[in-house]
Amino acid sequence: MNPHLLTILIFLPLLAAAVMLTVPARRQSAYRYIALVTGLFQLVLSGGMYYLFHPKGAGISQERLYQFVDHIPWIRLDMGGLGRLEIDYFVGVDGLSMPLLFLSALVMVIAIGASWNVQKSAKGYFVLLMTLDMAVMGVFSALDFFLFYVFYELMLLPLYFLIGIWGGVRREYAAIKFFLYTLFGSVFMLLVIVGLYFSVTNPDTGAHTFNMLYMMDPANYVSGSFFSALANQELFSIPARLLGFIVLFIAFAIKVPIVPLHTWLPDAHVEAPTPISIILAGILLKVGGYGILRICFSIFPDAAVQSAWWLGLIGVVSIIYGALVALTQHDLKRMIAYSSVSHMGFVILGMASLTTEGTAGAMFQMISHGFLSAALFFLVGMLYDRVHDRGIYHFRGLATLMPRYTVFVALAFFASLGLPGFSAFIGEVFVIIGTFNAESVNGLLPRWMAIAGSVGILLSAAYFLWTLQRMFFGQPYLKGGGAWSKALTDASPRETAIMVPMLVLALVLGVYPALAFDKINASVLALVELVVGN
Amino acid sequence: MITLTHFLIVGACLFSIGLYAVMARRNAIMVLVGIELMINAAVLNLVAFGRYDSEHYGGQAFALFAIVLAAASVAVALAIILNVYRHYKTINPEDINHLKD
Amino acid sequence: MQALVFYAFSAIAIGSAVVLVSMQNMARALFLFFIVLFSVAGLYVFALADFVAITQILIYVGGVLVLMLFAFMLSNKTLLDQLQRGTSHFFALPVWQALLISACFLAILVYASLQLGTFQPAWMVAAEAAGTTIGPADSTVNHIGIHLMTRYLLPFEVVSILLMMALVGAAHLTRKEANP
Amino acid sequence: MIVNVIDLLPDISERLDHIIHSLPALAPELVLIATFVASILSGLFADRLWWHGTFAVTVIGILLSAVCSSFQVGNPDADGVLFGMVSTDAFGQYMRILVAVVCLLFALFVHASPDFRAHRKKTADLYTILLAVHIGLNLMALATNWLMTFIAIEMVSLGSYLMVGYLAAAPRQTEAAMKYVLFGAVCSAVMLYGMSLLYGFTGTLDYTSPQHIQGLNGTPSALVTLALLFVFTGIGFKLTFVPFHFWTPDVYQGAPTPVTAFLSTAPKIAGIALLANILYAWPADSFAYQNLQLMLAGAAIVTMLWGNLAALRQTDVKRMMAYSSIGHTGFLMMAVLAYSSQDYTALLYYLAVYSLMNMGVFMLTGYIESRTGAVDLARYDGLGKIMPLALVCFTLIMISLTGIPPTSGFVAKLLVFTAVFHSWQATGDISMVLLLIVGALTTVISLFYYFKIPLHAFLKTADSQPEMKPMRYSILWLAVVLTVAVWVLGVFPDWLVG
Amino acid sequence: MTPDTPTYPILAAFATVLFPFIGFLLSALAGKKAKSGFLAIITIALSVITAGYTFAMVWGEAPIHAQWHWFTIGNEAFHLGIFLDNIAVLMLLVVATVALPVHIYSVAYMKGDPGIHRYWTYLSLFCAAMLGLVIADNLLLTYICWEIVGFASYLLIGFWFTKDAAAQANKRAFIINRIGDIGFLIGFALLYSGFGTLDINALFGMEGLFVVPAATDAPASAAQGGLPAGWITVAGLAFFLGAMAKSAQFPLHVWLPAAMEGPTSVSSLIHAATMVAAGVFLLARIFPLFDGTVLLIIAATGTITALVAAYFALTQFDIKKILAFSTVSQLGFMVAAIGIGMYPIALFHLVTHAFFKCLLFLCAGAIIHEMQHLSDRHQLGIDPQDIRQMGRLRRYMPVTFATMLIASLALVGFPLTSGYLSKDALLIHAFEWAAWQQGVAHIIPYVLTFVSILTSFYIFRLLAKVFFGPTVTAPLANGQAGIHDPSFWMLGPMLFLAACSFFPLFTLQPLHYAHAWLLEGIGVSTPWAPIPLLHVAVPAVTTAATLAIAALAWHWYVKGKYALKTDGLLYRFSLHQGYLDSFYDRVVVGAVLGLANILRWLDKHLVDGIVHGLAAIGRGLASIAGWIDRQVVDGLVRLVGKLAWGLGSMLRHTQAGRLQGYLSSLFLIILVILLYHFIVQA
Repeated sequence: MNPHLLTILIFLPLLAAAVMLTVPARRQSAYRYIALVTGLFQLVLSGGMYYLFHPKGAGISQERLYQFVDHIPWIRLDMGGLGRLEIDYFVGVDGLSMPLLFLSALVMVIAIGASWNVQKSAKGYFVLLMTLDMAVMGVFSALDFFLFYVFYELMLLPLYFLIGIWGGVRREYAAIKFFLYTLFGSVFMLLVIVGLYFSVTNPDTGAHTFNMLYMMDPANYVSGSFFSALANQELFSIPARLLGFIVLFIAFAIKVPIVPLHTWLPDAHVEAPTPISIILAGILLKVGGYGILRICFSIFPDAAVQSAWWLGLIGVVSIIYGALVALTQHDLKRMIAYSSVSHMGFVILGMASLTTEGTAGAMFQMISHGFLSAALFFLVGMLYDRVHDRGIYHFRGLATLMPRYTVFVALAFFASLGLPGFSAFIGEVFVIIGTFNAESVNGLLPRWMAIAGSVGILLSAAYFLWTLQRMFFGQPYLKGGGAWSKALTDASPRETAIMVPMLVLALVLGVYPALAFDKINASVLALVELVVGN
Repeated sequence: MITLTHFLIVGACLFSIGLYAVMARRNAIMVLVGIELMINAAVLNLVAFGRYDSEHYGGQAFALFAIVLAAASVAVALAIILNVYRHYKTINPEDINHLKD
Repeated sequence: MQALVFYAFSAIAIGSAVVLVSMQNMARALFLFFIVLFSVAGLYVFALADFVAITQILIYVGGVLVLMLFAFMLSNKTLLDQLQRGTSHFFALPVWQALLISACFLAILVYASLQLGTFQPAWMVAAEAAGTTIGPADSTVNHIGIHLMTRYLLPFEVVSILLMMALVGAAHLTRKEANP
Repeated sequence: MIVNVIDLLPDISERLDHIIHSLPALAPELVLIATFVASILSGLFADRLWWHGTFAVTVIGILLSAVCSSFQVGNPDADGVLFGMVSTDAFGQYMRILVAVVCLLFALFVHASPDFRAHRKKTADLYTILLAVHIGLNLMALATNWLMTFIAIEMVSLGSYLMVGYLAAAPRQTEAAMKYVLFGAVCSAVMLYGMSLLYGFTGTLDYTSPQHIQGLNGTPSALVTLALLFVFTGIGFKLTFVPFHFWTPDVYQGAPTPVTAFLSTAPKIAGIALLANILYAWPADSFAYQNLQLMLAGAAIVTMLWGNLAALRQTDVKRMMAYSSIGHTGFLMMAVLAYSSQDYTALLYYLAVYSLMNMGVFMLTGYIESRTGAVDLARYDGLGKIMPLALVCFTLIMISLTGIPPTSGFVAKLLVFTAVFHSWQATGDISMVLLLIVGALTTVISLFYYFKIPLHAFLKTADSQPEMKPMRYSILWLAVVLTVAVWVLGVFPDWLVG
Repeated sequence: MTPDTPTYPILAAFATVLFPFIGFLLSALAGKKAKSGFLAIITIALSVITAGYTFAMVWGEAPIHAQWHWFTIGNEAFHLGIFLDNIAVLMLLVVATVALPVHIYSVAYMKGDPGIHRYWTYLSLFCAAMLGLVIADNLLLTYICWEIVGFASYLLIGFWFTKDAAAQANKRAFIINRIGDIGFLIGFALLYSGFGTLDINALFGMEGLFVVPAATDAPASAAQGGLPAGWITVAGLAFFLGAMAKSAQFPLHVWLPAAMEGPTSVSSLIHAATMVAAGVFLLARIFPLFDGTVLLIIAATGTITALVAAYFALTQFDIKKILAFSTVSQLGFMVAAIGIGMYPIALFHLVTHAFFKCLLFLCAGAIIHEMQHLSDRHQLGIDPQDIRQMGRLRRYMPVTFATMLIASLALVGFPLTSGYLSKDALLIHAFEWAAWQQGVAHIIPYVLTFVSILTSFYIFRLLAKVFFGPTVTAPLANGQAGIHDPSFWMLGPMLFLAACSFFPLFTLQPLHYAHAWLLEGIGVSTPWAPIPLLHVAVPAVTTAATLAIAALAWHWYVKGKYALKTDGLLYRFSLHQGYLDSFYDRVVVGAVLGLANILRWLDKHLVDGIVHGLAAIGRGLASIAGWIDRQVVDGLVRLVGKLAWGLGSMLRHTQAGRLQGYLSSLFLIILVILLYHFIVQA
């Protein structure tokens, strides 16, 4: 009946890591093959789950509508007067998490492929990568807040080391900056978790609980408790529920990242090795968006509605700000990092609209950005591998030297700037449509936000095309001269094999978005109903 | 009439003088002397209060323990100070500051 | 008369203490410390704690002071030089902060003492009213002995261990290193 | 003048009965006293025959006393034992077990430490001192009487001074010992003065008695504050919270590493227990309680900030850990403030985990120092490649110290946050919120310096290969066990608390 | 698809789009092997056949609509569909018919280019998207094709990507088109939010939500729907913005002259005949949406564009630039026609224009081709597109001259040409409309008439200079040039298009447009009464003016009696295209980049500024310099980090290692607490 597929999916990498630990360090290549096999197995498994996933499984706040559920009691602590601490191992997927799980598996395979040439302590590298893999899978499937938090934090540790040990020149700075930012957000999230724990009881046992689904139902809140909607408690003269929402939002928004909290991202991206950039952009940023939908919106719907205008504003500012800053970058990777800020702004804007179109668009944008940004970072990595330089001004006329590479770059750029036929277009268009709709559907966002957001689409064309023109067109001219032109060989078969599936996926999803929308739809409807409906 | 206050004020004076010695004297042994003065002040307080406690003799008993403990700690402290002297050839706490931020 | 003697003891104790802490000469300072301890022991007697006073003299004068003198002798090779030097600057400038702080403490403690005199704690009033204060006629030694063996049995025993430990430890520290 | 004993003490037989009935409750201490004596004897005689003699006696004694304590966990004796000198309630009994564990780890650590092994005056006396300190710690955790408190604190303090100065092999060790002893003596003198004032206010030394609290309520509040502040100078010295922490970095840095490990754990356990005992001996509506709570909350906030901020600048690992332990003290105080008579789970868990982590950290520090001579962070550069196991364990413990899941450090923090939040909900005391926020904030700050270890060990590379001294791995294995424990207890915290 | 929907036209229309798409896919897969262009030509030829079939089946019949489920968002289903009405099938046919000759022409024209395989790939992609654009049944699909068309245009403009100018031009073209796309996007998003559908038929069809207002002032939102009137106007303007960019309306026209960096065959197909007309097509498609305000703006914009572009065309020396401005100007005519409510006439002009403008470009291409040969052979290093280098070409290239003359006459609207029909229809309706509208609206027809005179001038200037005038190029002058008419593969398409530029294709009555089958098929009733006088006066005046201008041009350029100063303000303004490029570069691009730079600077320094400020307060004046000196990067982390670090340093000072210092600090703190308590409590 329940073959624990999800649990296998989550903990398989841990098993792989354990196996790796037993392999002696001199057998360098064994690690990457183990990792690849694990990644492929996960991909197949998650693909199978994606296929088996029933589109009507809305999930969100009802356990019976989740699929592949594993629900086992985990920690039962008797805390005397504080009651019993109930923590479950509770995982399951719905339309919000299923596509992201598949995306994670895919991006992981790509990252493993991109790590093929890692020589420096390969054992440690792949063990950490596998740990990260496990944490990522866990985050997307955890339904117990405690469990979620554990996985959420567990992601940070491998990343810290992966950036810090295998990164670029200023890797230590970037690693600690990344870590501090995220920890800053998550520590305060912990306080909110504690508050929620005391506010919510399990209706069956009467004990306090970390179960997220119970937290979504206002009936489960203890009357008079801190986060109870009826109690109207305040702290520092801010309503408690709004405060909780803001804290959680900030925690996730750092991950997304939104504009005032984004400065870790360019540094982390620039310093991280290529596979980690891919994972960062492809998966980790999605954790932020996912968290906002799964946790902020679902647990604090009232506060979400209250602050939708501000979220929309943040989204718009992120879109435009990120795009404008991307325009001035001289480092290709940094430019792409800022473009991520801009693109993730659409996710925030779409969510803030709280319409089905906007939310589904935001989900779609996350998926699309997942592999497109992975592709972009992979492309930057290809260039960097060859000449160890990423300066936009240091290259000219690459199209003549590396035609196939140029085709990949051009496709990835155009896909990212929202050319129809590619997935990003669908995401962005429906975010814009949703934002326009918001005024007539729920009146949360004014229409000018949609107009301002669409300016971001324009700007993204500007910086991508500018880069394309600057680096790839014109007569070849390289900063490194002849040595570089020798080093700049066209895409190898391995690289082609990695790039093609991503671009094909972008194309397939762009042409037939129903592949994703069918799975997302029910959950988005349920979520919007949950948030706006009451 | 010698009231409680008299004792307390004498105790307060001794305590403050001890405090001064502790902070100001640049000699570890003199610091110890200052500490003893403070302990004496406390003991004086205890016996002064203890006059009213004929049931448990708490004050006087405490005073006795305090004196004994003071002696023990002086012994330990002096042993340590001697060790310091062996290494530093001084017992001025100001000069013994290798451990610092 | 009694009061006069009390004041005299107090004056000697405080005065010697003041001089003692301001003296550069260690040997003289320790001698003054001896005087302080004696005077305070006298004050204990005034507080009807004769056994404590005796203990004070025995332990402090007999034990602590001698220890200190030894330590001083062992540690200060330039003893003779310093013996020649008298008290120099009474208010040495670098220590004015210490002086200020102790003065403030003195003020606070004196204020507290006066407060305690004004608002005498209820239990003392009750004891005075019931007449259960210790009188000059009470045999404190007897009482203390019995209490040490009953009520204060645990501290008493523990202190014995403590002393043993201190002995072992101090002996260890000062012991010349054994031959390897 | 002959006085009949019966006249003086008409109820002497009841008193003797009481004493005899009280003794079983103190069985662990009695075992320790016996061991104490045995250790002196074995130090004098047995060690010549068998090198491990005193060590074996000590370990057996501590184990026995721990067994005695754990047998007693089931039957707490809330009423005072031995005329209200101590109270062996359930909380105190858990604390005794915890103290025993820490003492045991310390004994093992000392036994494995090459510094002590090389000590020419042997380590037998150290074990003797340890046993006495163990008794003192137990009594500190159980005491309900100012006299007992004072003696217990003095006992622990004196023992600690001796431990710090024990080796006296290097100038710094003696310096640390001197600073420690002088600072400690001053603090205990001040505490004594404070206790004398409290005695004067109330006429009793038993601070759990109603008379005591009545006396405090009847005294002008400024005086109560004065006396409490003085008393807490002594307790604060043991707990190392701000502003009584000044000695800590110097002493932790200077002391032999096993001793530092001991100082950063055992006295804190007992001190926290003492703090909790004192705080919750008084009713919540009394002035003394509120005043004390306010002071402690303020001190906790300042301590967390001070400890963590000051740690940022440190380059010496032990010194850094000293500040870290100051920061953790603040956290522990937060737990104490949120503690109420039944719910000490969070506090207990935090203490246990904290002790394990700190012990582990110092074992690793000691191990690394002994092998490479590295005490400064700069010399940790690139060590991760040379000593992977040690540094991986170090990193894992650092993660736990920071409070990142899935470690027990995280669960401990979570439990404390939970308790504080609950307390805030119950009382509406806004200082609890401040505590929560500062606690969270300092967690982020602490990341900065805790991660200096992996930063230096793994992220940086060394210019030159350090010289490696050969040594036995026993400390390392001990540390590995602790690391595993720290992580396993993080995933399954109910194994500890259940 | 409902059961009674005729299947074959739908299939045929679908096939029309599919063929070029298959061509695109196969070429893309074949890569460098697809040099011959065979695939592309075959597929487009098949398209022409199916398009013709579709046209035959649908023209004059009831519209056909078929759709298939695409995806669902929330409760809204989106469909992929084909909507065939007269407009769609007309456009389908025109696009396919123009595309085929250009394909054939390209075989010879692009021969030997190293990147020719890309050329065919892009061209097929363009054709597929363009054909898809015209038959799409909903705005989302239209938008998708609209963008892909722009993308293909981008690729083709930048076909010679190693040329910097080409790389610049395609970027500019795409970005300006993007501005329009945003307008389009906003427009249909607004419609969706108001009406919950994007289906063109449901919105603008016969029984659509928007009733055809027929150029009345009645706002279209009289139809049911959720959009307030103001937003309807905004939506209309947004769509118009889209059309402006694509159809190169002033001031967004600047990309089109720059786009001449692409191959000339591309210019003829994309930047003259089809893609640029897409804007006009879109406006016609969604015509019912526009209310009076929008229509007036459209009319005004179209008129201004027509005028300005013609004015710029007067002084250009680059043959392709002149034609490009001519295109812009003609597009302005079409847009103005939309603005006066006469979208059938706009479409009519679109169709006629498609043929003759395509032809003009092909001719220009032939000339450039030959000039390039000439330059190469004699190593002259001249710019092959500069008309100052040409002259007397009639001798060498008579057929080319003939076809170009025909196209030019069609452009100026000379009787017997197709251009005459459409332009007259346009001008006459403009006058009638102005009479009906009253007031300043009269400016529009007069300006348009004036522009048609200007048109005559610049095109005759071109002809005179190229084919007759004196030349500075020696080989041309002495008859030794050795250039000739192009080969049959180029001439054939040109002749075909020249045939299409005559009247019989549209009506058998050469002097009056009223019976053109095209207008009958998609005609609309006018709200005003026809003014019979105009139907005679306007053709007469314009024809007369054309003849006069022709004579003037002959006199000035062939005879060399040029009468105007070349350093006048107006002249220079025209020559430099109104300095618009510099304006965009300096002001618009400069502003965006400036803002971006400011933001980057903020990103780097603002938070630092906060750090510095706090630090100054916290640590006193003495250390400000030190703080500023230290180059901090960014971020709150830094702020917190710096503060923490600073505090840590402060705390460090307490830890100086001196025992008595510690004790003093300790007692000082205790004292402070005590004093506080004593003061508060006493």
